[in-house]
Amino acid sequence: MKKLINDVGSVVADTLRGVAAAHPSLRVDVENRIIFRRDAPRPGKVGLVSGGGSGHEPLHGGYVGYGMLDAACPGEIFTSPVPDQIATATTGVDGGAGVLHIVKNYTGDVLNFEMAAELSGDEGVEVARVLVDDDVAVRDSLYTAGRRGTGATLFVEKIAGALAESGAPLAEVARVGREVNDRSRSFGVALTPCTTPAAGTPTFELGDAEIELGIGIHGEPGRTRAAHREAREIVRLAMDAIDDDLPLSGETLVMVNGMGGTPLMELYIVFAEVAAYLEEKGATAVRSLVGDYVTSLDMQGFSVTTCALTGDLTRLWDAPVETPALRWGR
Amino acid sequence: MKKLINDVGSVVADTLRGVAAAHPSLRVDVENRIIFRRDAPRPGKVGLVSGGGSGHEPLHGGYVGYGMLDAACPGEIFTSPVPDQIATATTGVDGGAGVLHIVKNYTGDVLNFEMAAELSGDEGVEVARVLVDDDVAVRDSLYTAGRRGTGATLFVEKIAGALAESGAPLAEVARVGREVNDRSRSFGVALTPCTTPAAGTPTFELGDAEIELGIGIHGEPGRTRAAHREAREIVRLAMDAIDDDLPLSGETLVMVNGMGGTPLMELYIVFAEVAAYLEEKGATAVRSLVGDYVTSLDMQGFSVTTCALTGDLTRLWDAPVETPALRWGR
Amino acid sequence: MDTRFFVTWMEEITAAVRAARDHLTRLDAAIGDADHGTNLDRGFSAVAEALAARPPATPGGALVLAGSTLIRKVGGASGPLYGTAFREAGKTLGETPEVSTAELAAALEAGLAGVRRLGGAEEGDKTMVDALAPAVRALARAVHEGGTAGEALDAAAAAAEDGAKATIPLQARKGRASYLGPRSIGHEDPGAASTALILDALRTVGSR
Amino acid sequence: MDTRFFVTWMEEITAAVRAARDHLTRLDAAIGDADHGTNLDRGFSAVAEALAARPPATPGGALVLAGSTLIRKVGGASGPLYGTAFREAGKTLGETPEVSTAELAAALEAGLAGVRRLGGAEEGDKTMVDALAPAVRALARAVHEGGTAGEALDAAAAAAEDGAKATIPLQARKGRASYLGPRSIGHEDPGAASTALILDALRTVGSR
Ligand SMILES: Nc1ncnc2c1ncn2[C@@H]1O[C@H](COP(=O)(O)OP(=O)(O)O)[C@@H](O)[C@H]1O
Ligand SMILES: Nc1ncnc2c1ncn2[C@@H]1O[C@H](COP(=O)(O)OP(=O)(O)O)[C@@H](O)[C@H]1O
Ligand SMILES: [Mg+2]
Ligand SMILES: [Mg+2]
Ligand SMILES: [Mg+2]
Ligand SMILES: [Mg+2]
Repeated sequence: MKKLINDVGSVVADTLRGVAAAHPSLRVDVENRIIFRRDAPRPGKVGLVSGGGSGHEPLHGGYVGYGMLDAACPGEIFTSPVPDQIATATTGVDGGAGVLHIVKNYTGDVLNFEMAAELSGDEGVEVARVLVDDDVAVRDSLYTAGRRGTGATLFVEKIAGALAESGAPLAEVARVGREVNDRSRSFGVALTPCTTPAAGTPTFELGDAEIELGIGIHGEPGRTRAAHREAREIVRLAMDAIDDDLPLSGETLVMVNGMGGTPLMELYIVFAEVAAYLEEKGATAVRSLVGDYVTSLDMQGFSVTTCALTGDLTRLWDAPVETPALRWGR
Repeated sequence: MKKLINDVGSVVADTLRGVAAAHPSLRVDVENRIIFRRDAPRPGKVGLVSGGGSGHEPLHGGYVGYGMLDAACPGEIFTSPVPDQIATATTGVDGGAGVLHIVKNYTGDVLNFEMAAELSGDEGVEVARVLVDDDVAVRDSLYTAGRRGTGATLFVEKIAGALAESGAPLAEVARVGREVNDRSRSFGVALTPCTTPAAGTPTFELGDAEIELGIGIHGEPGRTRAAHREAREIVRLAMDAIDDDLPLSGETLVMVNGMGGTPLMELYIVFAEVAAYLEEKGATAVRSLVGDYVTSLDMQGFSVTTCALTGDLTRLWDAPVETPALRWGR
Repeated sequence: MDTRFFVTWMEEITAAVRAARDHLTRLDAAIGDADHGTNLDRGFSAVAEALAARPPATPGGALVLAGSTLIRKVGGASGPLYGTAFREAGKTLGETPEVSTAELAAALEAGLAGVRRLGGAEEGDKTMVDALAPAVRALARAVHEGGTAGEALDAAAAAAEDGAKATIPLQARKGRASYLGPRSIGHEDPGAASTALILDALRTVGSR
Repeated sequence: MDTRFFVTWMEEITAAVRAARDHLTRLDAAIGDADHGTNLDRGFSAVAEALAARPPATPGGALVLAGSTLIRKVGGASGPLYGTAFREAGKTLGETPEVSTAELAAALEAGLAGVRRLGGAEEGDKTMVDALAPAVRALARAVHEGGTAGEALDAAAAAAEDGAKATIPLQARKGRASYLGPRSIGHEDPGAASTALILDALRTVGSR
C-alpha cells in the first residue's frame, strides 16, 4: 500500500489540519473532529449537521459553508462519527431555530446520530432528521438494513441548506430534505476495489475483465460481479436499475460521480451516455455535476444519481452556495 | 486495462460530447475539437486560447468561461493539438483585440502553436504567446528541451484571463501571464504510473515501496526513483526543490494538485505539510487550491505549484471566474 | 467475581482484540467495510485507559465505564451496540461488589436485550446476536443446572464460538452485510466473531 | 522514380507503421509519453486516405500532400517535424514527373534541414535526426559513387537503421526524453526508430 500519509493512526487528524490550512472560511476543531462554518452559529437560522465515515471526501467537510452545511463530523475511515462529536457539532451550530441532522442510512450512522440527537435534546436543542436512502442496488425489505445513502446526500445538503439559508423553519427544511431524498435514486459501479490505510490491502479482488455492479461507498463488494464492457453498456445497466425503481422523466438533476480514482475524462464519457439515456426516456439533464463528490478513497468507478426536479427544487439548487467543493453565485 | 470508455479511438470525441451535455455555458465544436465560451468572440476583449494533449482534465476545457479562457483545444491523449485546430479556435475567439496563446513548454505544443499562430496571422489575427515552464524538476539548460509547463498553466490562465476580462490590451495580458509564470514553480511526485487507453499498459513500472520524483504530467518517469516515505518527507523533497530554485517568501498562492487517481484526503494531508513548510520559510499560503486540476489520467501522486503573489496578482486571482472547474464570485 | 475480575476481563478483551485485529478486519472486508478490527482495537484501548485513569469501585461501574467509553470512541454499528450491551449489563449489576454467576447471567441477558432493542436483529440475521444469544442461554442453563462458575463460563464461551461459526452459511439481514444479499453467505460475521472473543476472554479470566 | 513510386512509398510506410505501432509506443513509453506509435498510425492512415482522395500529379505533390496531412493530423512533436520534412522534400522536387536518385538525395537533405530548423536538434541529441542525417549522407555518398538506385536506397536504409540503434547509449538533449536526463540512456529513440522504418519502406519500394 502506497499512500500520501504520515501515519495510519493520524490520517483523519492530518486531513483536518489540511482542511483548516486550505479554507479560511471554515473553523476546524481538530480535537473534536468537527468542521464548522466560520460564522456558526447563525442566530435564527436552522443549523445543518451531517457526518459519516472519512474516505468519502469532499463529503461532508467540503460542503460546509454558506448555503449548505453548518458543520460536518468526520469519523474514522468508513466508520460513522461518535455521539459526543455529533452532539458537540449540533449544539455548536444551533442558532435557536433547531438543527437538522442529515444522516445516510447505515446502521452505524443511524445509531450514532440517534444517540447524539438524544444528547443534544438534553441540552435543549431541537433536532430533526433526514435519512438518506437513495441507492437502488439494495432492495428495501424486511431482510436488509434498508437502502444505503449515497450520492443523494449531496443533493439533500445543497437544497435543504439553501432553504435554511433563506430563513425557513426546521420542519420546512426537514420536509424539503425528505422530498429531495424521495425524488432521488443512485446506482454505483466499481472497476477496482479501494484500499483503506488500516487494512492495507484492497477490500475485494476483481479480475482484469470484471466489474462490480451495485456497490456502495465503503469499498464493499456490490450486488453482482459482471464482465467489463463499453461505458455505454455499463451506463445502461445503471440507468435501467434507476429507471425501474423510479421512472425517469422531465427535468432532472444528474450527478455523475467519480469514486476517487477515476479520471475526469472517463466521467465525462459516462455523462455523455447518461444524457443520451435520459433523452431516450423523455427526461432532460437540466442541472448536472460531473466529478468527484462522494468518493471511496482510491476506488475507480462511478455512481450516477438522479433527482426529479420541481420548480422549487431547481430554484433552491441554483441558490448561491460557497463551500470548498461546491460554489456558485458568490 | 479497465476504463470507462466506448472505444479507444473515440475517447476524445466522447469526452467532448460529455462536456457539451454537462455545460450549457460552453459551445463545443466536437468535429474540430474546440471548447468555446458560448459568448465568444467578445468584441474588444483579448481572446485567450490554450490547449494541449488530453488526459489532463480539467485542464484545459474545464477552464473555459468568464474570466479565464475563451477556447481550449484538446489533442489526442498526451498529444498536442494540431495547427488547424488551434488556428480555428484563434480566429473564432478574436474580438478584434488579438489573441493570447497560453502554451506549455513541450516541443510538440510549441511547434503546433507556432504553426497555428502563423496561420492565424495570415488571417489577420494578432497573436501573442505566453510559454509556461514552471517545472523545477527539469534543469533549464542547453541540454534539454527546457523546463516543462505544468501546474502554473492554471495560474497563468486564471490571472491573464481576469486581466483580459477587464479590457486590458494584448501586450498587457501577455505581460501579466509571463509575470505569473516567472513567479511560479512546480514539482511533481508519482506513487503509480498511469495507463493511456491506446497503450493499455502502465507507462512505467514502480515497486510497492517506490515513488518517482520530479515527474511531468504525461505519465513519463521522473528524474529519480526513491523509496516511499511519509507524506511529510515527500513534501519536504518537493518543496526543497522549489525553494532551491526560487526561495519561498511572503504571500504565496499554492496549489496541491492530484494527478487523477489520488484520494482528496491525501491531498489535504499533503497540503497540511506544504503549509507547515511554507511557514518555516516565512512564507504564507494566502490563496490555495487543493484537488485535481492538472492530471495525468489515473496516476496516483501529486504536484505542488507555488506563485509569489503581488497585490495586483492577488486581486486578479480573486476576480470572478465562472468555468466548469474553477468558479467564484459569480 | 469482584471489581478486579471485571477490570481484568476488560484488559483480557483489549489484548485479545489487539491480537485479532487484522483477522476481524479481514472478516469485515469480505462482507462489510474492513474496519471492525480497528474499530474495536481503538475502542478497547480506550476502555483500558479509562479503567486505569478512573478505577471503578464496583463490577457494575467497570462495565458501565467500558460501555460509555466504547460509545464515545468506536463509532460505526459496533460502537453503540457493544457500548449499550456493556452499559446495560453494568446497570443491571447495580452497586453489588461481588457478582454471582446467576447475577452475571442476568447482566449479560440485559446486555443482549439492549443490543436487540437498538439494532432490531433477531437470531439468524447474521450479527453479533448470533453469538451473544446462545452464550447468554448457555450461561443461564449452567446456572440452572448448578455447575461451577468455571463450567458456566466455559459453556458460554463455547456457545458463542459455535454461534459465530454458525453465521457462516447464513445470509445477512442486518448491518452492512445485508447489502450483499446471497453473496454474504459463506463468511463469518465479524461482530459474531468478536463476541466470541469477548466471551472467550471471560472464560480465560474465570479459569485463573 | 515516378509519382506512383512515391505514392507506393507512402502506402508502404502506412503499413509498416501500422505493424510497428505498439512497438513504437512502447519505445515512447520508456522515455516519453507512450503515443508515438498511435500518433504516426493516425497520421499515415490519413496520408493514405488523402493520397487516395486527391491523387497527386507529381512526386513533389505526393510528398507535400503527405507532409501537410501529417501536420494536420498528428500533433505532438513528430507531426510538425515529419510534416515539415515531407513538405520541404516535396517542395524541393518541384514539378518534376520523374525523380533521379540525386534529386531524391537533395529532397531528403531539404527535409532534414527543415527538421533541424524547426526542432533545433543536432546529431547526437537522440532524436529522429540521428537516423535521418546518416541516411541522407549515405544516399548522397551512393549517388556520388555512382551506384544503382537500389544500392543507394539500401545504403540509406541501413544507415538510418544503424543511426536509430546508435541512439540507445545516448543521453537525450531534445524532446521529452531530455527531461529524464541520464535515465534516457539505454533506450532507442522512438522518432529515430520510426525514421528507420520510413527509410526501410523506401528501400522496399525501390527493390520492387
Ligand atoms: N442491527 C444490528 N444488530 C446487531 N448487530 C449488528 C447490527 N448491525 C451490525 N451489527 C454488527 O456489527 C458488526 C459490524 O461492526 P463494525 O464493522 O464495527 O461497524 P460498521 O458496520 O458500521 O462498519 C457486524 O458484523 C454485526 O455483527
Ligand atoms: N527538437 C526535436 N528535433 C527533432 N526531433 C525531435 C525533437 N523533439 C522530439 N523529436 C522526435 O520526436 C519523437 C517523439 O514524437 P512523438 O512521441 O510523436 O511526440 P511527443 O514527444 O510530442 O509525444 C522523439 O522520439 C524524437 O525523435
Ligand atoms: Mg464502518
Ligand atoms: Mg505526446
Ligand atoms: Mg465495518
Ligand atoms: Mg510521445
